[in-house]
Amino acid sequence: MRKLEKLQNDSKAKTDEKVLLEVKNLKKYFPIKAGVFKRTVGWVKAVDDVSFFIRKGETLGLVGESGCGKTTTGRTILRLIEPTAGSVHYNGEDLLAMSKRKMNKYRTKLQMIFQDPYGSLDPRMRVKDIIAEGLKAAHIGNRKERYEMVKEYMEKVGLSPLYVNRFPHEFSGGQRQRIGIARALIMNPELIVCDEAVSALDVSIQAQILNLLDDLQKEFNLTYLFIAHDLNVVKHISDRIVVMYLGKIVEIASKHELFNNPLHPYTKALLSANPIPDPTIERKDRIILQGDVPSPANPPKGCRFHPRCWLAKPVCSEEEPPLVEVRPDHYVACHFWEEMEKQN
Amino acid sequence: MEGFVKVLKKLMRNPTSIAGLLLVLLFVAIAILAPVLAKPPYPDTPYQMPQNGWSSVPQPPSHEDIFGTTEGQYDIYYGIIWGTRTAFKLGIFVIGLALIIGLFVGTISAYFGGWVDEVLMRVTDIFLAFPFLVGVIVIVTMLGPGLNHVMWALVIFYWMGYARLIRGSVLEVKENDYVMAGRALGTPGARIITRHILPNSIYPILIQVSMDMATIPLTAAALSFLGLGAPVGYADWGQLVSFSRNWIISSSGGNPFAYWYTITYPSLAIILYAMGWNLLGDSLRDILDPRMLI
Amino acid sequence: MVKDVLLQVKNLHTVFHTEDGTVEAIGGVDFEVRQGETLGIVGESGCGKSVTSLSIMRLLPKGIGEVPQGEVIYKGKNLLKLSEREMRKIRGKEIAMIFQEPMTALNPVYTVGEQLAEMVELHLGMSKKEAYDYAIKMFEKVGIPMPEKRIYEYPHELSGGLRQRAMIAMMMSCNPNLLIADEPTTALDVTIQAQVLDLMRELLKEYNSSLIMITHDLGVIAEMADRVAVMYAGRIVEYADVVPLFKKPSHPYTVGLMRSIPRPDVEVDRLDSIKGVVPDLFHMPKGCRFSNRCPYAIDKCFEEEPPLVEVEPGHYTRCWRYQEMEELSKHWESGEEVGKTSK
Amino acid sequence: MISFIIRRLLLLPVTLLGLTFLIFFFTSFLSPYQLLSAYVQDPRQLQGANVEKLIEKYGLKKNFMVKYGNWLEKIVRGNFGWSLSLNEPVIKVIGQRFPATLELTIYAIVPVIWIGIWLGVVAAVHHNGVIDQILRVVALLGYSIPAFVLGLLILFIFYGVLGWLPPGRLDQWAQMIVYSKNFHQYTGMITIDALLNGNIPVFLDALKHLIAPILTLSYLSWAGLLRITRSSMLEALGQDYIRTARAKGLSERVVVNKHARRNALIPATTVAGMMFIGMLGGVIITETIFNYPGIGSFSAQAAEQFDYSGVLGVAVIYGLVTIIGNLIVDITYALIDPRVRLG
Repeated sequence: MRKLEKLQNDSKAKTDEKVLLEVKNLKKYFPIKAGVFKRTVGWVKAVDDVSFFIRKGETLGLVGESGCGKTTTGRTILRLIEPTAGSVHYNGEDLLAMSKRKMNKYRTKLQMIFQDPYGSLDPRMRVKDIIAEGLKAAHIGNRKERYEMVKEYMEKVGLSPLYVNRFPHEFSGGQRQRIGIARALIMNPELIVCDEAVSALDVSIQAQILNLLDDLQKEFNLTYLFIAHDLNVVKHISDRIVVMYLGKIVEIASKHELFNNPLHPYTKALLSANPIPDPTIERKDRIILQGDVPSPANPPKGCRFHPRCWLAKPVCSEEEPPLVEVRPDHYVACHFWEEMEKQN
Repeated sequence: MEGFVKVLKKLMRNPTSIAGLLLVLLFVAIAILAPVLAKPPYPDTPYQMPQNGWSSVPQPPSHEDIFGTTEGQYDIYYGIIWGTRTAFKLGIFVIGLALIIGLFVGTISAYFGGWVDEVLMRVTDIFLAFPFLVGVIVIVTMLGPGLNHVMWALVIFYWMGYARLIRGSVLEVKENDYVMAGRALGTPGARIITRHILPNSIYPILIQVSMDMATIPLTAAALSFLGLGAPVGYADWGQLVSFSRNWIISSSGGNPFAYWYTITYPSLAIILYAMGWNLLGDSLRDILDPRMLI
Repeated sequence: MVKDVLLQVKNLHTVFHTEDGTVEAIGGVDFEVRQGETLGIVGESGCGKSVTSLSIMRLLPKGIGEVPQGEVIYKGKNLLKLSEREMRKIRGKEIAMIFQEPMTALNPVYTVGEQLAEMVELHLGMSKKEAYDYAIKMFEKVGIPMPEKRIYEYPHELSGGLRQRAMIAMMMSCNPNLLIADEPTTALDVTIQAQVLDLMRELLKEYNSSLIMITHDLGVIAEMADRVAVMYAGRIVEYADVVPLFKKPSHPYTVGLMRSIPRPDVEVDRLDSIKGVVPDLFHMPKGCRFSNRCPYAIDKCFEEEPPLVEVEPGHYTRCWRYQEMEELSKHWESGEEVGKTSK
Repeated sequence: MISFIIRRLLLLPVTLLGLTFLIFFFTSFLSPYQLLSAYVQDPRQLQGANVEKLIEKYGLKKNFMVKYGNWLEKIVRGNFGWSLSLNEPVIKVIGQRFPATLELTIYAIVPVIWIGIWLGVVAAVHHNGVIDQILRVVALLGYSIPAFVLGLLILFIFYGVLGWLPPGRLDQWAQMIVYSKNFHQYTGMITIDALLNGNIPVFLDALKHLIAPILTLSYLSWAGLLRITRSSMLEALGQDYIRTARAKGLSERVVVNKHARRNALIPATTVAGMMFIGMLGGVIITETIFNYPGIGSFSAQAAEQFDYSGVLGVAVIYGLVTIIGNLIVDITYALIDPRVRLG
């Protein structure tokens, strides 16, 4: 129990830290082309008016099910996909308004770790070239210096520097993910976007990587945006959690607040659907949602969750609930969050 | 490099691929050693087949002409040896140029997409609208026959296959996360193409090149056979076969096998040469299954 | 009340003939499935859990996978000794199977209704018309909305959740005694997973069928299984009823597995991880297959492979030090390979 | 789907225009005198003082676009110029010879589709077995023997040695009948016309003359189709849905012939269509060897004799047939693949 208190104190301390990255009204619409002339007949609103911020040194978890726009959000922030609208302020400067040239300078500060440990490493490049790719692009150091740095950072992520000349296929999934981490870390970044960084790994390896990310955060004072679909992993690593549904943010809160007092019905359903590895716990209160997630090309009017929501009232199908701060640092987008609180 | 060693090792396991490799190496050796194997009587014009007399009737193999002679007394052995060089010359020139054009068009089309892709692919479609041989015939007719014209004509109507192949494989490679990772690290577009995309699309091209090393000389030979390719007397397999045409169907009712050597030797050379490359390409296709490469 | 044993697997071995030589994918697997019960098989990728199920169904890739030894006793018959024709009568009708990826497991060029109908035509001798009517009924049963329309759709027109429902409808259509589900919810989102697991539980109860649930997810195992077999590198390392397994795991691998997953109900500062990686099939350790990753390994572990012994009634484990495990498991040295964490 | 077809149809004129432009572009190497025969259909106009006037009229000394425009206008009206090699209007030559070529290619492609696909399925089912290896070598041989060598060998054996299969399209006596007034030419394809006229001997004679060219023309194609079918069949057989089909208890015959073949046929159909189009080009060699009076032997002859108008005309016809053929292939593909059809 003492441990728990300590943790809560930790996250409190972090609330005083300054905001490192602020995302405002971010939108990314993908056109749907059809017809004889391939004209745009509609839009897939993958990310639809999303706003949140990340404090320096914290880990912000971003959860949601497939197609909710969490990966697109991560990629848009780094301008790997050009956004439709919105702004991303990093240390006060809008990344989305920058010229590509200037953005490339900022890229060293903002790095990314990818999901697929097989697809994200070029199979025809040696480990040393993979890890040094960013240094080379940013014209940091000469060949010899870069080589030394690569070896140093391989050691930092728990890989033997003897492997510098190997190819990715000679490594296991966990080791490949370490290569991906070294590639990001060597740029000396402030913020790392971890896009499903452990979901492709076996559970025993997943723990190794999560611990490594944790250690590196402490050592280098890193800030993480941790995107994942696995609630348990997100809960373990994050300080605060953002929940997305169908391109929208439905709730933001610190992890304890979110797990103990979810104020959005979707969050609650998500938590209750999450299987607990303990056969003695009977889940009598399990909420099983009806139906599928609607298509982001044609989202429901009003609150996007209303067709599957057990609390839905007529107003939900007409009016879109705004994301409001209902408690300090707890944001929710639901008309009936008070009712939810009573249920909890 | 290590990848190539692995491919080579796998090639050595299968008897058919060993056969292919050996055949190709045999022809490479013949091409290189041509001046030794068949010493040209006039060193300035080695591709001109020497004529031993002027009789129109082919002569059977003898001590002097070990494969016999064609009509007009061209030495078949000499023609086959130097014809190997012709075949390689054609293959390397045509495939090399077609590949360069194809790489250029295919990569640009796939990498930039949008209207660039649309326009380039429509142009490709137009070139593809000709059966290959017809396109070549049009050009050869307009420019006049000759090996050089044939080569250019082949290039003009051969690059589209490569362009489409490369476009397809670049599109596939482009989807990989390592390309996105390269962009996240700030790697410039040109370097992403040369470092990430092209090296990873190389294997399907390799297979195609191997197959085409068989196809191109065969097509050129076909044109020679039609009288549209190499000039009379030029060492070329297709021409040797066409010389036999009037002698294997004995109109005079004589022994149909009398002139067997006129068709047998040149045909064998063509078939074995094509077989070698095809076996090699086919084995490469089996080995280089993209799913097994990662 | 002890229920009848429906399926008994004895000393099952499976080998694969690969380009680089022959390897043993599973060696000496034993377990049993009782009528109406769920057996969970849990393990990481490459542990042989899917190979086990394919071996039971005799669906190993021809010429590559082979079962040189072992018995699969189903209702008194050894399935491995049946002729192909007899085995076909078992597949689908008596023992059905659900796969991980419902998109690729359904044929893209036939409608989902057709794929269900051809099965009941075969096993239940229905006419085409009856089979399609039956397909509508089954679709309704698994909660697919508008079944009379859906049966005429192709797999790619359905969402992931509906595809898996269609798959379940198909595989339950002949009322099988045993269903083998190979990671049936891994490709699905967590809310859809809850729906599908719920559905499976209901159907199993209704049909009194048994289930072999193959998964890597301990949470799913805890929810679904009555009995659990933990597999590691081609061996069953622990085999017990679900509650004792979670409460008193007696194999270091099971202990490590449970400690390395983040849990929603327990808060830890740092996860315990299992050091190293699963050895590949060509380079198995000589003794216990877990010895090179085990924090408690002693000399004997590297020399000799432990047998599967009964620790308590119905609880089996494959470890030399099982008697000390309760004490040992209080301390876990994950000792990650290299790097600063171990400095 | 419909918009896909409309899109392709709208692109058709663009492609056709590009095609004619490309063909005409190559005439830039010709002098106005050489080019003139492509504009006029009457040989008398090509003599004497007329020539300069005509060159002026068609702008043959002016810029490229003027020449091209005038030529295109003639082409659209069906005037393809005067063939110097056959001394007939090009359009008339094509009209006479195109049915002959069509007859040959249709006879060649039909058995190819049956044999090629069947053998491909057989090879895939016996993957790496003896049959597969034999078929592989035979197919490779097909790829390696150029048509002109194979044609000559067939001619040598079946005509030179055995005297069975003569070159040409008909024997002398049959020609007399076919070109007599009593014989009504419905289609220009002699086998069909002979049947329609009830003249069996002529039918048999035409068939006899077709056998050798068919063999030459189709060998390469069925080798190619065999390979495509084999590889797409192998790919289909490796898919998850095949495992599902087996798990349903379906017999191997149904698994192969229903579930795998339907998927494999989608690419095979496209390839078969393209082969048919490719054959129209392949006939150049075959027809020349067997002295078969079709459009292929005409193009070779025209090229050899610098019959510019003839070559231009043939190129336009070939391009037209290819483009329309490709369109049909694409639409067929979209129709048989449900993923495209509904996408």
